[in-house]
Amino acid sequence: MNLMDKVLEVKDLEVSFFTHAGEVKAVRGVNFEVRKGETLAIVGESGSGKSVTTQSIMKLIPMPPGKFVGGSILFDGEDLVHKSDKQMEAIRGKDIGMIFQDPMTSLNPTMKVGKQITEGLQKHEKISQSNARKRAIELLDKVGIPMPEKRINQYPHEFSGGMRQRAMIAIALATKPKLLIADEPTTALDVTIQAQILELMNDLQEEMGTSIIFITHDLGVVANVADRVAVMYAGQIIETGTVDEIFYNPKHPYTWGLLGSMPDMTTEEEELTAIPGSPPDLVNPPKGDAFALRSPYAMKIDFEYEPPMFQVSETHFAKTWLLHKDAPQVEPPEIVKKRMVHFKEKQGQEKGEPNGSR
Amino acid sequence: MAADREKIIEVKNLSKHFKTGRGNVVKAVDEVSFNIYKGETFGLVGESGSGKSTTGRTIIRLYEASGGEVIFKGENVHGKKNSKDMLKFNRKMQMIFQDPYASLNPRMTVADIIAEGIDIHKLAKNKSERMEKVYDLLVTVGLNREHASRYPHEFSGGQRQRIGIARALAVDPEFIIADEPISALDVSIQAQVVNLMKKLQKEKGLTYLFIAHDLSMVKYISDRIGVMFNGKLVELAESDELYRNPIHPYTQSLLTAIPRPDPDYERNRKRTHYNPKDLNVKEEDVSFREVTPGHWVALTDEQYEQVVERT
Amino acid sequence: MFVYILKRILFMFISLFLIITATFGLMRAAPGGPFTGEKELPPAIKANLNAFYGLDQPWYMQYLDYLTSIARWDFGPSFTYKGQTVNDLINNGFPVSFYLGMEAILIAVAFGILLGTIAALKHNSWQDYGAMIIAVLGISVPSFIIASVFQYFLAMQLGLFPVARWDTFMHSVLPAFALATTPMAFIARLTRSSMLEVLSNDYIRTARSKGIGKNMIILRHTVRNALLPVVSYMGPLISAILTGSFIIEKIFGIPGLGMHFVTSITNRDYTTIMGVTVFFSVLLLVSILLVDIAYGLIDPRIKIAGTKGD
Amino acid sequence: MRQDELNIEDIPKDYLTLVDTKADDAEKITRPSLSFWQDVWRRFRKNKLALTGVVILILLLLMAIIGPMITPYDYRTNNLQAVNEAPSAEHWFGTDNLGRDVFTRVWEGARISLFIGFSAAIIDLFIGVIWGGISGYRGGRLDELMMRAADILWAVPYLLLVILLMVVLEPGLTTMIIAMTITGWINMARIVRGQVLQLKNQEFVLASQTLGAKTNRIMSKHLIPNTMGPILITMTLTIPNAIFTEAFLSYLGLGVPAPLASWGTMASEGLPAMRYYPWRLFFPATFISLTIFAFNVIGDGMRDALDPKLRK
Amino acid sequence: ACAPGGGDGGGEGGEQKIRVNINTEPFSLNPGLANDTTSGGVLLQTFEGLTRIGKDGKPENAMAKDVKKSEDLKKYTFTIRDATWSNGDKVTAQDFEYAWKWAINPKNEAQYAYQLYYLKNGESVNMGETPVDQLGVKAIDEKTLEVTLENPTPYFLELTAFYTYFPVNSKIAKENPKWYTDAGENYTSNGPFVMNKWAHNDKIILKKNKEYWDAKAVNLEQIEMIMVNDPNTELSMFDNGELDWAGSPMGNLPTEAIPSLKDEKRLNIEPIAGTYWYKFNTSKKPFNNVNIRKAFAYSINREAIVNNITKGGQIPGMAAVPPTMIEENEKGYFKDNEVDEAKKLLEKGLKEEGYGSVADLPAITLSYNTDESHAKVAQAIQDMWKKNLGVNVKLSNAEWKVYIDKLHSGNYQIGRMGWLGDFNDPINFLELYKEKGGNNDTRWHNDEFASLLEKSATETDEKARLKMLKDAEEILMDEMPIAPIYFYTNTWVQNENLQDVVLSGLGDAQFKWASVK
Ligand SMILES: Nc1ncnc2c1ncn2[C@@H]1O[C@H](COP(=O)(O)OP(=O)(O)OP(=O)(O)O)[C@@H](O)[C@H]1O
Ligand SMILES: Nc1ncnc2c1ncn2[C@@H]1O[C@H](COP(=O)(O)OP(=O)(O)OP(=O)(O)O)[C@@H](O)[C@H]1O
Ligand SMILES: [Mg+2]
Ligand SMILES: [Mg+2]
Repeated sequence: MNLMDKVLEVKDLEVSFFTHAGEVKAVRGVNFEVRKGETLAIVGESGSGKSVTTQSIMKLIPMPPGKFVGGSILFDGEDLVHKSDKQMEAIRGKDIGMIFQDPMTSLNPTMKVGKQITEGLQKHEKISQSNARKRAIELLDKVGIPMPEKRINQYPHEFSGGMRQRAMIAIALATKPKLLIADEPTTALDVTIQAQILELMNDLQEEMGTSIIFITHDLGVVANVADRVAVMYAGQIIETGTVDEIFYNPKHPYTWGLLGSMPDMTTEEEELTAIPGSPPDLVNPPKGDAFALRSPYAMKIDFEYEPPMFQVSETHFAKTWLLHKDAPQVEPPEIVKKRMVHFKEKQGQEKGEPNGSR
Repeated sequence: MAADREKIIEVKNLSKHFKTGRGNVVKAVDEVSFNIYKGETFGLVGESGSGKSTTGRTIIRLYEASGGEVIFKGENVHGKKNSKDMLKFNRKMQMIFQDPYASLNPRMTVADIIAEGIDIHKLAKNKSERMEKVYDLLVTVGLNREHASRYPHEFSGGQRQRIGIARALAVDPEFIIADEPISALDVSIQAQVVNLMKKLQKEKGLTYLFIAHDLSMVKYISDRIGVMFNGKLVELAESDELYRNPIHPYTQSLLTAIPRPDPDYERNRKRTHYNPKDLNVKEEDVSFREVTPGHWVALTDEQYEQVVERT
Repeated sequence: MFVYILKRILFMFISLFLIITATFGLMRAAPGGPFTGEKELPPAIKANLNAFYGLDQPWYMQYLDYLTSIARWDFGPSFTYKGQTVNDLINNGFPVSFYLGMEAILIAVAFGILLGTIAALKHNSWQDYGAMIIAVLGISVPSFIIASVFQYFLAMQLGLFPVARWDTFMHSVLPAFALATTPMAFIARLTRSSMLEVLSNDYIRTARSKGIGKNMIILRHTVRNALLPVVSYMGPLISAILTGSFIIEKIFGIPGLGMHFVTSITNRDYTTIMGVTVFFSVLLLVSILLVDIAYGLIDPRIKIAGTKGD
Repeated sequence: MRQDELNIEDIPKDYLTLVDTKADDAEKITRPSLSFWQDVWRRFRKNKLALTGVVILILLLLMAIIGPMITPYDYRTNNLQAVNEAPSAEHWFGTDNLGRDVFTRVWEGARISLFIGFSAAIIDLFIGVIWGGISGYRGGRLDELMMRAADILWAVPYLLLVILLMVVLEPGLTTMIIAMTITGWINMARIVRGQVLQLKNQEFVLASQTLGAKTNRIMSKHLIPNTMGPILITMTLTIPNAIFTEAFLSYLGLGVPAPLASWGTMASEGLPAMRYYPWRLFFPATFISLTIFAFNVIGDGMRDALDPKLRK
Repeated sequence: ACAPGGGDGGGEGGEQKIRVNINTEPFSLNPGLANDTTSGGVLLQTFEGLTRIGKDGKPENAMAKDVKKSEDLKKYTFTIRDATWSNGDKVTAQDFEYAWKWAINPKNEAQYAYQLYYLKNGESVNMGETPVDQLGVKAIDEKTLEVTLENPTPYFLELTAFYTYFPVNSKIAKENPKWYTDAGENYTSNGPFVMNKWAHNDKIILKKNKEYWDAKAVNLEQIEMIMVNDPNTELSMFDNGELDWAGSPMGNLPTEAIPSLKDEKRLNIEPIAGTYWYKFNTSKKPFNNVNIRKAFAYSINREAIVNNITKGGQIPGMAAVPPTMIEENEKGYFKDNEVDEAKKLLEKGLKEEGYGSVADLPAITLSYNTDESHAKVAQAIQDMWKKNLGVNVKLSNAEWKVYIDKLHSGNYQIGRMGWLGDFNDPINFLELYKEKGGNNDTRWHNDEFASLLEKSATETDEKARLKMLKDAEEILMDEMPIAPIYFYTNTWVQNENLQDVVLSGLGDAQFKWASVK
């Protein structure tokens, strides 16, 4: 892949919130990049810093209490961290669009939907009222909302959840951004509507060549949309790789836990492999490997030293001591083992027919 | 095979209509009938707003039914009852709520939350017995004694949901309605709750009405599943049967929409869309009928014949 | 909607009836009558007066009389001001009170919202604390002290405004401000807290993500939503400002209606008490209804009819 | 990062052995256990402004107790030879129109005003919360009935009510508190009702209902504790209101009889003297403002400290 | 009134216009209906009775050109002067007859009808027992008015200057019964000024009456009477040049301002016919005892009160009738602040009533109607009684009507009251205590006192009559059902260019002769 294709590069990003309780280290040294036209999925449990990371890119973190502690965010080669609010206003909505988690609360309840779509357009493009309106109708139509001429004059509460989320997508796409950040866009929706929206985003991406950062903790959704996956835990990326590598050859015990906890339609009576316990406190992050306390594969070193990113393949990295050459060979859970077998088979096939992505 | 099992709940033609402004009526639940047998898990799925929660809440009488009846162990729940009967009923039937944040009072300790049922039903003779019960319940749901004096905000979602379960268990219910107990949880901790519910069912012989819109989880936990659409029950079958042989087009679309953590599968997935308008079916023509034993579907006569022919 | 308003109007009549009844009862139970004075009137004169005003009738007849005449919006002659009817008093006084009240409400709303908005936007900065101190002063210093302070400093020392009376617009400035300070302070506090709440809403983030500038966001996205609590405060405020203007009217010598609200009671001017109470009650009830309707207009989610029970 | 100190290539063997993590450990909460109120207090303490408010209030209360004792004067003995004297070493806050020491009277008045402020707030709180709570929770007809009753009470001329009370009851603190209570609670009831309407469909309330809880329990355990924020804000407004209503009622003859005077009375009496003897207005008015300032910042602080959104 | 600074701005370059404050809306500007000082203050400028209180404080002929009294002082024959109403109509004897009969007619709501009870059959007509035409007033012809009285009333010519005795333009009043509710064509008057505008609750504008018979004497072209019922505002407006007069008799000065006004030598003080007193409820223990009453009355330091509290030049009151009526009363019947005597009296009284000592005396309640200045005086006296007698006194105040009700029903121990003379004669003060009921809240009665007053009514000899009244007053002061505190004064500041405003002993202001320099 061509290095020039990088749309976004996040380096050693550290973001903290300074609260009454102390410094919440929400993002603790995150590195990733997004290339043109690809979809990067970020997964991880609630509170692991997914939203903070992506909102940092847009500089939408409330400051105070939020603060950039370190690192840089290179967008088109420019560091966003040091940009002023005014400068960011020109980038937000134009070059980077964002879809938020909760369609129920992310739209202004007292503003007509059409207005909410055209607002950003009118800000970034010199466009007349009536043209903006036309564009809004087009956009609503494109995201699959019937009778858009009528719908633009309605208020969000007159839309169903799915429709609201589509309206959000229309808002984000209105200015054809280079990078689209979708923060759990389907979590609140039911599966049928979720599927519709995923299809829609896929179509739009193909049409416009947008890069997407897609946040979710639903691995099913990830499997559907992602080219590459980053798994976050306690403010850090603990594993990253192509979608196949993460799903069929995961290396981090947390990723194993994630995969194990989702039944698929074939899962029978056996117990689901739950990840026990609760996420670590980010005010006093645990020493060593943050996941150690909840991991059945914890080693003594995990409680002392933070693991480095071990490279598994050209595209696959994982942050666990288990990958150390001297570490004991552990048995991943059954489900994961099955997946690994599948991966080996796949790799075998791929040698025959290279570059077998979609 | 179902006939000889003991019915714990019979829902007969249950309706719940809400009056909204301008004289409109929302038929949130419209003539729904089903039975739940002792010891089983009955899953209820359907799209958002299809009336699942309303069904559950009407069964436990958080809402008064607009029509039909709910018979719990032979007694009509919605019959006129004095407060003593209601109390007894409240002990036998309990509910676990969707939102682990909204369903625990942020200003009460975990012990007080769990003991609320004990206090209301006076199940403990004294303070120490009450606390013993609370500790037992905490252990039952996989938490520990120290958690009793803490406040909900100190817990993660999964832990909170388990506290909610402990609260429901405190009064020793026989039947629990779980209204999307996992939807608001992060996938990685959903399993915690589901495992716990299964374990409790085994140990205490509980019966569940499990409401969700995610078929994969429902299928995993349920014995039988009902599918709701727009206030009506459109299909009901044993879970394997429903998965193998979905008949109603909505069920089909639901099943094909479930994303799986499997990129290869996802790449090749074909989704069936369901739009009731496409089908051109008049609502009056549709009735709920048994296609194969234990498998019920809302169909018109015509469709029914087609289906019967197929099988 | 229409049916709802009709229903509310029906309720208004019931409330009004109860208010009239309660006021009548209280009024008659209060010691002293309209003709009680230092020098007790000769019995003959008292009897004449009672006959003249119908006070010699049994109480229920008087009560029915009041009810029927109130139904005709005829409040009868004033006991105190001979030859003037209560309707005259209201017709003369209300426009003045209304003008003053509206000016005060305008000031209170405009400055209150401004102050509250600034405080919310500069949360925990000196602007916030400054606005907060102004608000606290406004709440803790009652209007009559403010009025005297204004009068002394702004009118007498600086000569910016006339000291008192009701004539030109300039005459209305000081009383309106004096009347407005407390509600202004309260509105500022309300606005601040609801603004803070609105600013923490997800849709503000959405707006920012579109690249909308700070000021635009406030203008388009927050004010309208933050206004709801202010609007719900408006109902009681309107009536409070109109009835509470007594002291301000007294200090500034303004011929408003607020004065009658108090003097009619101290004079035991029965007809005026009833008339003014009925008038203000109607005002209160109507403004509460209007506020409820305005609610629906400001927030499209609220269907006014759907607010009560199910 | 610690691994710098560690030679990745050569990690001691025993470091790379699995250890048994107990399931119990996984559920461990690393934060120290704080009760809800401890937590509130912890956050409240961080709020400098609110703490200032507490300090001011404590000082005021303290002075109300000892203030009158630290001067050689009492609050009522006249000294017609020394009327309206400006503040001096002898009379720190000057004297009033009967030659009484304003300092002594201010602190004597503090007792009344603070007592009135507190008790009015507490009583209004009590009635308002119960009335608004029941009205909001029960809803329907009862709600309509209760709120209309409040409207009516609000519309009936207050002065008439007070005059009648004056006849029926002996003047004094109790009567005054009754008089203030008649309409004082209405605001509170309205606010609480609004909150309860929002809260009553929360799942934790429903949960309590399914457990068979009665209105009483739901109100006291669930609804009211969760309305504390707005209740506190309303209370901070009740207090100044009470202080001046007291002055008004005393003026009408319903309250504490002269020569006892509250801050409100002293301020009202001092007002006409503003141009000539400003200290007679300045001191009581300042202390009223200080009290209200203190209550406001404490209220704000409490609200922030109680806000579940800020709690994580 | 030669004050440096202040009160300038007034009549703008000698223009004959002034602005005064009358506090409130007058209750009625129909002389027959008026019953308050505000109305009186306006009517005095616009109407004119048979007599007018002259610059010297004595009644002089006004509408009457000539008065003839009968021997027994029971019949008065007035000859009406050639005068016209402001619309040009003639003022006739019928206008007087009409006005008086209208006011006494029980069908009309005249509260002050009792002011006409001096006329023959006055009371019985008002009670509806006698037909109205039996009232002792008769217009013999256009110019002759014959008045018959019930009793010889030596001060009758004072009364005819009072507004209830003013005439009314009968032609208009008959046609238009609501003539008095607004300024305009129908509102005609016969005094030096005529009402030009009446903005209710706001202001009244009087213009010089061109038709007035003595128009030559009238200098002012316009009087603007505003209604601002706040003493501070009134003074502020005056200081700001928005008023030419602030303070009594039409308005009020803030007490707190008086010392500084005095220091600036701007303040005018004039005693008036009014007494501020405390009433004892003689029907209740312990004030059924005369010695206790006296003890309380003697132990008040009136000097201190008027100097330090009221400060308006009031005169310490040791008598009931103000010195404007009986000059010697400035000295009074007892000594001010006589503490030793008071103590003795108290001891004696307590013994008589069976109290062991002061400590056994239950706390006394001193009542007053809600008012800043009453409160101050009450607090001072409370302190004096405490210090001088060792008596514990509780204060109790109430809203005016409630207070009146309390006093009238005898539900008090000591109560404040004041009396301002209606007409310039001591009887007006003394007759308040003549009977047990009515206005006599003290419930005190003394046969000798009553019979002295009775006899004075028929006494035609002025000197003898005065002696009787003084004797009566002495009894009153000896029995002490009331403790006088001080005699009222008028205090005001005025534009230094305004001159010749005449204040009567009753405290009324007349602008007839006034002018702006
Ligand atoms: N405004 C804030 N103040 C304090 N802490 C914050 C704030 N916003 C986020 N955090 C903390 O930062 C951490 C990361 O939060 P973030 O929202 O990024 O999680 P997430 O991975 O997006 O979770 P979810 O899946 O629930 O959206 C959390 O511990 C959260 O408590
Ligand atoms: N109290 C209410 N008043 C009016 N309408 C209501 C009320 N409660 C629910 N509804 C309506 O009834 C319908 C069914 O709602 P319900 O909550 O039962 O759906 P659900 O299947 O549980 O949806 P979800 O999956 O989103 O929880 C919806 O259209 C909803 O808007
Ligand atoms: Mg997030
Ligand atoms: Mg639901």
